[in-house]
Amino acid sequence: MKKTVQNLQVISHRRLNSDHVVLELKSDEKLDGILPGQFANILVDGSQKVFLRRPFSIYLVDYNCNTISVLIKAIGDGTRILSDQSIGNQLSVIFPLGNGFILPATPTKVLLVGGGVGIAALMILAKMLKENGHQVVILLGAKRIVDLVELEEFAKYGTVYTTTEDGTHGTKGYVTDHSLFREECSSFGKIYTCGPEPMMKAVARLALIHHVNCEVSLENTMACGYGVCLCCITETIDGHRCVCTDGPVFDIKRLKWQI
Amino acid sequence: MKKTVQNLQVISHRRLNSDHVVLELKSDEKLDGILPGQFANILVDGSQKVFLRRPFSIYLVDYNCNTISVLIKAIGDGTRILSDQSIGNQLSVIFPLGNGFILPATPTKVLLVGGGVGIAALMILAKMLKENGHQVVILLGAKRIVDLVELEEFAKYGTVYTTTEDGTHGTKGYVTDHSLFREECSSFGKIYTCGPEPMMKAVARLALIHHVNCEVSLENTMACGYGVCLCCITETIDGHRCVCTDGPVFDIKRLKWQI
Amino acid sequence: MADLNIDIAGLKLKNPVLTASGTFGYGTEFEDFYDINTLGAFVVKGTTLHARQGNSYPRMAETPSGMLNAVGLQNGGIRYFVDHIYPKLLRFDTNILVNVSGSTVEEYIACAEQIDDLEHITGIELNISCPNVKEGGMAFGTSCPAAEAVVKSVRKVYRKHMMVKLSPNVTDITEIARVVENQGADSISLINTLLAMAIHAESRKPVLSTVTGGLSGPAVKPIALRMVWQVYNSVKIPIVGMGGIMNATDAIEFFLAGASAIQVGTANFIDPLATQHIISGIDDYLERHKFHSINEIIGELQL
Amino acid sequence: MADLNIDIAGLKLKNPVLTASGTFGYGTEFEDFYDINTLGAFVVKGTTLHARQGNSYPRMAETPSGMLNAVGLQNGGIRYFVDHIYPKLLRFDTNILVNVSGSTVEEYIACAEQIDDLEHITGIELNISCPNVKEGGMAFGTSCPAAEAVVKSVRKVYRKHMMVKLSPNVTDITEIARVVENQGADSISLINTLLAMAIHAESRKPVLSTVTGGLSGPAVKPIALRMVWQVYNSVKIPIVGMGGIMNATDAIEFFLAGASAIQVGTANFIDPLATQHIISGIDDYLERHKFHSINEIIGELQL
Ligand SMILES: Cc1cc2nc3c(=O)[nH]c(=O)nc-3n(C[C@H](O)[C@H](O)[C@H](O)COP(=O)(O)OP(=O)(O)OC[C@H]3O[C@@H](n4cnc5c(N)ncnc54)[C@H](O)[C@@H]3O)c2cc1C
Ligand SMILES: Cc1cc2nc3c(=O)[nH]c(=O)nc-3n(C[C@H](O)[C@H](O)[C@H](O)COP(=O)(O)OP(=O)(O)OC[C@H]3O[C@@H](n4cnc5c(N)ncnc54)[C@H](O)[C@@H]3O)c2cc1C
Ligand SMILES: Cc1cc2nc3c(=O)[nH]c(=O)nc-3n(C[C@H](O)[C@H](O)[C@H](O)COP(=O)(O)O)c2cc1C
Ligand SMILES: Cc1cc2nc3c(=O)[nH]c(=O)nc-3n(C[C@H](O)[C@H](O)[C@H](O)COP(=O)(O)O)c2cc1C
Ligand code: FES
Ligand code: FES
Repeated sequence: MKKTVQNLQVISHRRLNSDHVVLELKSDEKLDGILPGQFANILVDGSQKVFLRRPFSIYLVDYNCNTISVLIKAIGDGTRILSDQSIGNQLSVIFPLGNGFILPATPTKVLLVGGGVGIAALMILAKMLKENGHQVVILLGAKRIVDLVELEEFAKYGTVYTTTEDGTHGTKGYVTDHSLFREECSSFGKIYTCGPEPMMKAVARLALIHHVNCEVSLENTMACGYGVCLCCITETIDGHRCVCTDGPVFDIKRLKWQI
Repeated sequence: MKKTVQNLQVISHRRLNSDHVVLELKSDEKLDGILPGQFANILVDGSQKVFLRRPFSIYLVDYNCNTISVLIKAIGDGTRILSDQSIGNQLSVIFPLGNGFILPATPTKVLLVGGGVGIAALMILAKMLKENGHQVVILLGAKRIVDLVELEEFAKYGTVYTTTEDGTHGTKGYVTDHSLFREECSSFGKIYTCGPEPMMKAVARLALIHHVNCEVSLENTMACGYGVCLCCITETIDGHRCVCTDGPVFDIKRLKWQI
Repeated sequence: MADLNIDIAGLKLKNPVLTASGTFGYGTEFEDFYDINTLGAFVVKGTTLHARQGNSYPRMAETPSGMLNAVGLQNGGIRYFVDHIYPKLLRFDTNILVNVSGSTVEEYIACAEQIDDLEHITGIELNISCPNVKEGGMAFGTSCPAAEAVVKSVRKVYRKHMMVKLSPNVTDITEIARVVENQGADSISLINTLLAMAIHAESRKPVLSTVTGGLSGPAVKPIALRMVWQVYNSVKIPIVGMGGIMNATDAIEFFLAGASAIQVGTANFIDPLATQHIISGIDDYLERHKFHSINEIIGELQL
Repeated sequence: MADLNIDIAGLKLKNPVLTASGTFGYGTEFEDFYDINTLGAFVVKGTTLHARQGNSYPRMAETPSGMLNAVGLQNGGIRYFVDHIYPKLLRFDTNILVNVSGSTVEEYIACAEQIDDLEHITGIELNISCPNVKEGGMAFGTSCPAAEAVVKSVRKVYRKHMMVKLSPNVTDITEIARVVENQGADSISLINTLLAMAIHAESRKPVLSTVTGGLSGPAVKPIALRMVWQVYNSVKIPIVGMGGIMNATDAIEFFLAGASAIQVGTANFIDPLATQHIISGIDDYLERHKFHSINEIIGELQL
């Protein structure tokens, strides 16, 4: 789909816990072809403290209702104001932005590793992978059980495993401490990961060791979101590349990560 | 009452017409001794377009409930946002500010002339004049009938006359075209006026001609509202004086108006 | 519909709305959003003789009603521009200016010479005001002799419209403006960003990798307006104003202060359609106030 | 409770929070709101040798995240201050600085001489940076020889703490800072307001009677921070930072950039209690980060 600026209407507001909400935003126009991993840049209108738009992964798309959903974790002024939107409000949204994950060409067993709010980029991916006949395994990590959200939704699209740092759900430890990596890492045709950078680097390291293809979805501070300000660069083997247009999804082999 | 900064809660929101509302704001503390003509400086929190507070006359005070009311006409960003406040919201308010009108020492027949949103400063004045045994005549002017608000409320405290520029209510013309000025101007012991500057100047001219004492309540662009920025000056016979502390009420004899 | 045509020292624009360098890529990025031929002109990203990687991440900080950037002129160099970008610009039917920067006068000259050969490029915007590079850049725009040297030299090799973009980081902008005028600039654009800084209190680190960066957005508008007005009262060549323009009202303020045209920068990030709203808003204003042409309000501040 | 005491070249403050001249009247206006003895110091309004009416109305314009003022040093003159204001200040138990301005070096000297005799005034803040007066004012702060002349002369007659307040309207603030240091200033405060302008598009008139005015508030914070950091790296005398400080986080940023104390200006208008929240917020920050004293974070920006 071509990128557009639209006023989308908040048509549902689902609070997952004290700081996570899912907003469903409706367009007046027909949506088509949004790729998993693409994002939306949302204007926090009229707030004194928030000048620039805020980027969010597209969490789900409903082509029948022409809606996109975003999962928002409130961490600062912008995300807090967006989390408090009422149904009926209009939000100015630029979407879809970025490149998106690449799906395997043939039926494949794939692993999705999400941490924190990075799971937002993985839901639509899990759904599309399943729809395309791939075998999906999902590993979600969090600090504590309360930070694990949407497990049931993920379970619709694959087998879900979890880790928590305090052991209150699933395996105790980081995602990379999970037995999946020790016991069946090489059995995956591809690993997709999104979450805090240290987590993604740890996953990328294991993927490299086990010779598994791996794509990561990066975060970055963005001014425009569509490739004109050159503020959101990351170091790649081809030099500085914009996360908003060349990414947010990168094959780990392109990144100059010290891993 | 000493000036304070308080978070007041919106406890009632009364819409008078498309662009006028009366907000009633409740304090947790006991209110005392607010003078008619004093004002409140209200913070429009978090809006990108409104940086400074906005001043509003104190419209009414309820010492039993510890509330003050303000009558707001939406003309720009600040007044629009304040007009849209919901019940329960907190507003940061500095009050009471300014000097206030001086009430006659002995029972007197007085004339209050209000135009536009200037009527806001006159309600509490009318009430206190009546409570102090004065005979109150109120003349309110507007462009059209829809701009005349709160006539019944004013009628509680005195005889109400009106003028409209298009003749849709009361006498056709400006307030100074009303027969009160031709026929009984000298019968008033004092005239109080608040409204657009041209109106106040016309009223002041007639007051001077008929040798009637006259106080006017001025508007001005204000940064602080309590005498420290020196932005809100008006020319007086004593030089530049701050409208927020030396005023907003001035005896017309102190002003250097060309009338 | 009022007449929005404007002639800037021979540069004929269908309307006075341009986009600012570094905020509009090469124009192509906006094609999904609107037909960019509707613009009076657009200014492509800062171009240098040699390819530049730009500064390290982070390059951006949000500030009250504004932002800092420290991009540092990331670009492929003039050869890359000529070979790979220019061909893509041929399809546009509006004025295109190339923003040119350099670390030495020689680099400016070499770059301008190559642009002089490009038929479809209507002019250059000589950037003597970039605060985000270690050498050259802003230094050329904050000293009269340096500004004189670079403008004079480029004038010798560049024959089409030469707009010179001034730095606001100076004691007296009129001094530099006069130097630039005397050395043959066709027009002056201002302001570039203000040198500024952001600190992250919790981590006790600067937000930008370069410590300081350039401030843009509505926060700087009052400073930009003042400078446009000062320069308007000091030189005869036309002025292109910018700095915090978000909407048509802002644009009108710049025209009244003396700008013959305006550039829209940071606003593109907030609203990719900003220029389109500004163009129609200017028209509305002129009609509402019964002006026939944009020319009737330029410099018409009522004192 | 962390140790907030700070010694600014002999000026001992119970905490590093001051109020900025022109935004705090003579202190007395704040007594309804809080006990102003809680402040490290306060700076009274700009005082001149002769009484000044200030500029005509309108003197104020709201701008994005800021405001313009064109007060123009309205004050009763130094004699009026000595006779009528000073006696009222005797009851305060905190440091009081008088902000001094002049149109000529002689005026500065005459004014400073009279303040030197006032026991209860701890120091002066020499304002060589007011953009809102026709003569003198900012001119002294935007040229090195002029700054040198005024600071040198006042130093000869004024024996207590002499803080010199710099103008941000310069190409290189470190140049002026070094001159001021060399001429015997005890400390440097910055920034004063940035020369700026607002236009009312509908009426096509300038908003201010003086056309231009001084920009203050959060909009200027990134510029102020940058200048404090530059000056910190150029002089040895202590720096008092200001410009858009609204809360404790902003204040911390200035300390990290190199300010030994800060002044709160425009924030007083938005929240008369701003200084109180800032003092307690600084304490919270220090405790949270396990610092014992404010001295541990001054200039401690981690590069
Ligand atoms: C491509 C992309 C997709 C994203 N998808 C989602 C999503 O689906 N759901 C979601 O909740 N969030 C997502 N984010 C992150 C989200 O954009 C930020 O949380 C948001 O911009 C913060 O805005 P704020 O005003 O609330 O916080 P601010 O007040 O701007 O910042 C609060 C604190 O967080 C830090 N911070 C701000 N942005 C980031 C960042 N991007 N990375 C690390 N630290 C940061 C700041 O330095 C500050 O300390 C995504 C970001 C990107 C770039
Ligand atoms: C002492 C005092 C008492 C007041 N009492 C009341 C009251 O009881 N009820 C009420 O509704 N309003 C009152 N006002 C006026 C009110 O403060 C302004 O309407 C308000 O500040 C406008 O804010 P805004 O953000 O909505 O408009 P802005 O966006 O600031 O301005 C909108 C337009 O109105 C113009 N404007 C702004 N303020 C004024 C002004 N003070 N005078 C003339 N033009 C102005 C601007 O130039 C602009 O063109 C009072 C003002 C003062 C000084
Ligand atoms: C991200 C970014 C990149 C910029 N790059 C350039 C550049 O390459 N060359 C240049 O002359 N100006 C550059 N500028 C400055 C703008 O062109 C403009 O002068 C400035 O941002 C002020 O206008 P604004 O407030 O409308 O953005 C850049 C500005 C931003 C925000
Ligand atoms: C209304 C107003 C009046 C001012 N008057 C003076 C003054 O008399 N002397 C002076 O040195 N600075 C004066 N200033 C400048 C402030 O002291 C301060 O340097 C500036 O406002 C920046 O700080 P802020 O952003 O916190 O306000 C004034 C500022 C304002 C807003
Ligand atoms: S955010 Fe502007 S280029 Fe990526
Ligand atoms: S508004 Fe500040 S002195 Fe009146």
